Amino acid sequence: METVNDSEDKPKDFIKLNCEKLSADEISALVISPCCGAVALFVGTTRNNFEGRKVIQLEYEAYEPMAEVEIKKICTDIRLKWPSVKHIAIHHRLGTVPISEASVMVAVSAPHRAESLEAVQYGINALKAAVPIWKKEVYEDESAWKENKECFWAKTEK
Amino acid sequence: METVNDSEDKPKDFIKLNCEKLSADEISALVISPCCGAVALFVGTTRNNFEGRKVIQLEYEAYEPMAEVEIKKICTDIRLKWPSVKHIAIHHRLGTVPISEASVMVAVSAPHRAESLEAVQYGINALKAAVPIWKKEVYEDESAWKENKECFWAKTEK
Amino acid sequence: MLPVVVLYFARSAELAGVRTETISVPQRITSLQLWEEIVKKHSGLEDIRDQVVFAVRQEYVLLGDQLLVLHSGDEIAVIPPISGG
Amino acid sequence: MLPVVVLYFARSAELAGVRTETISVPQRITSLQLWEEIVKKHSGLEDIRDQVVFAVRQEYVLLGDQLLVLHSGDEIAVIPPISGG
Repeated sequence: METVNDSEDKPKDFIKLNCEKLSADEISALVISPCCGAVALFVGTTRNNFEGRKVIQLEYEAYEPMAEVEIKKICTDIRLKWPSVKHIAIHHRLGTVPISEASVMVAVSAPHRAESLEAVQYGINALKAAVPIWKKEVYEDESAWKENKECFWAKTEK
Repeated sequence: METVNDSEDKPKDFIKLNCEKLSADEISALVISPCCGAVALFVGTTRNNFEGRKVIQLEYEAYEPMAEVEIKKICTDIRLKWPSVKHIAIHHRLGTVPISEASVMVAVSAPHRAESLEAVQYGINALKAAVPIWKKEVYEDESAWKENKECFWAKTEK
Repeated sequence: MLPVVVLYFARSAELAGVRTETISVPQRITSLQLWEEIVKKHSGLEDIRDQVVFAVRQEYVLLGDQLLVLHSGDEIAVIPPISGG
Repeated sequence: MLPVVVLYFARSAELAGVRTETISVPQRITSLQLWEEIVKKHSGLEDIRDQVVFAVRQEYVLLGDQLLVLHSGDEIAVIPPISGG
């Protein structure tokens, strides 16, 4: 039986940055709403190679308080662009992330699927462009800090 | 340590239709690939109301063998449209689905996020247009078979 | 005349009062004639004439002049508007 | 002159050899002058001059002629190209 009143299910933003393994079930459960038929989720996972070089693991660090502020801005922007969006959750893992595990998850619930999918796409694009988080790829013999091509001030070809 | 060879991780389609509760963790794990950085997931959940009427629960039935054939066609179409897509998983729950639980999940992995998100959107749209599955909404006093507006032969305004 | 298996789903099952039955039909028949044969047995289905399609051997077929060439035991489903997802 | 806290991340932390330090700077200074003050202390940072921006009180500021009006204890971060996601 459903007891939640729609009007009580106020839109909420869930932001988390820490070293714990991310969970698709957990983030889906956070955003699911009885008045919404759609949840879209994007999961960014770590890849085992970069331009043919074998990646052993990834290490992430963040300017945590500012990263939370920037993610909060993304949530605000999503709500301006897709007013029907209900809940938004953006989780980013920090520290060491083994290959094939999730580094980031963005989940959005909405009454209809188009908004949820568009909002998730916007969310991950915006995160890559503006949230102060850094990834170091560790290869067998060395390591390298990466640059998102979306980074709004980067001038390289990456 | 990563031991999976890229070439061994052949593209696979995972199709499931049954009465079990769906799991975002399970379907994500099915499609994650060490050579892919992106997993997109769409979760369709049951809503507690339709045009202001309170929905108690949902009941789904399928023409199961044909539904599997049609879903397989969708997987084939996705691979034609987005050749970089790695794994595709489409799970649909049947029987009684309580409010706020997932009725359908579509998950796609790809090297980059745009393809994974576009493929998921195509997949859920195509499922709603062509896969022989039916939903009955059960209200407090009666029930009604629904019609997807995407259903390719339906002539109603729904 | 040969036997085919007709499957009914969702609203069509409710209106027909049956989910599976075997009927005898000509080997060559248009999909609209097949529908008329089925409605003779289950007049309640008349109501959803404009809303259904067939699946013949698991392939969609619209109601109309299309000639079906059937085989004994073929599976024909009456498919009301779908609502999966 | 007033004290501000400078934070270094990722490659900038490796080049500076430090993650946090307090430095003294004029209350009014352009972001480019601030960068030059920082490079005086950590010459290795010269290499990434074209790639970094600041975050002043957690707001992005490009290196250039923009005048910063600082307060004692303000947090200033040196932000190399980001790579989250």
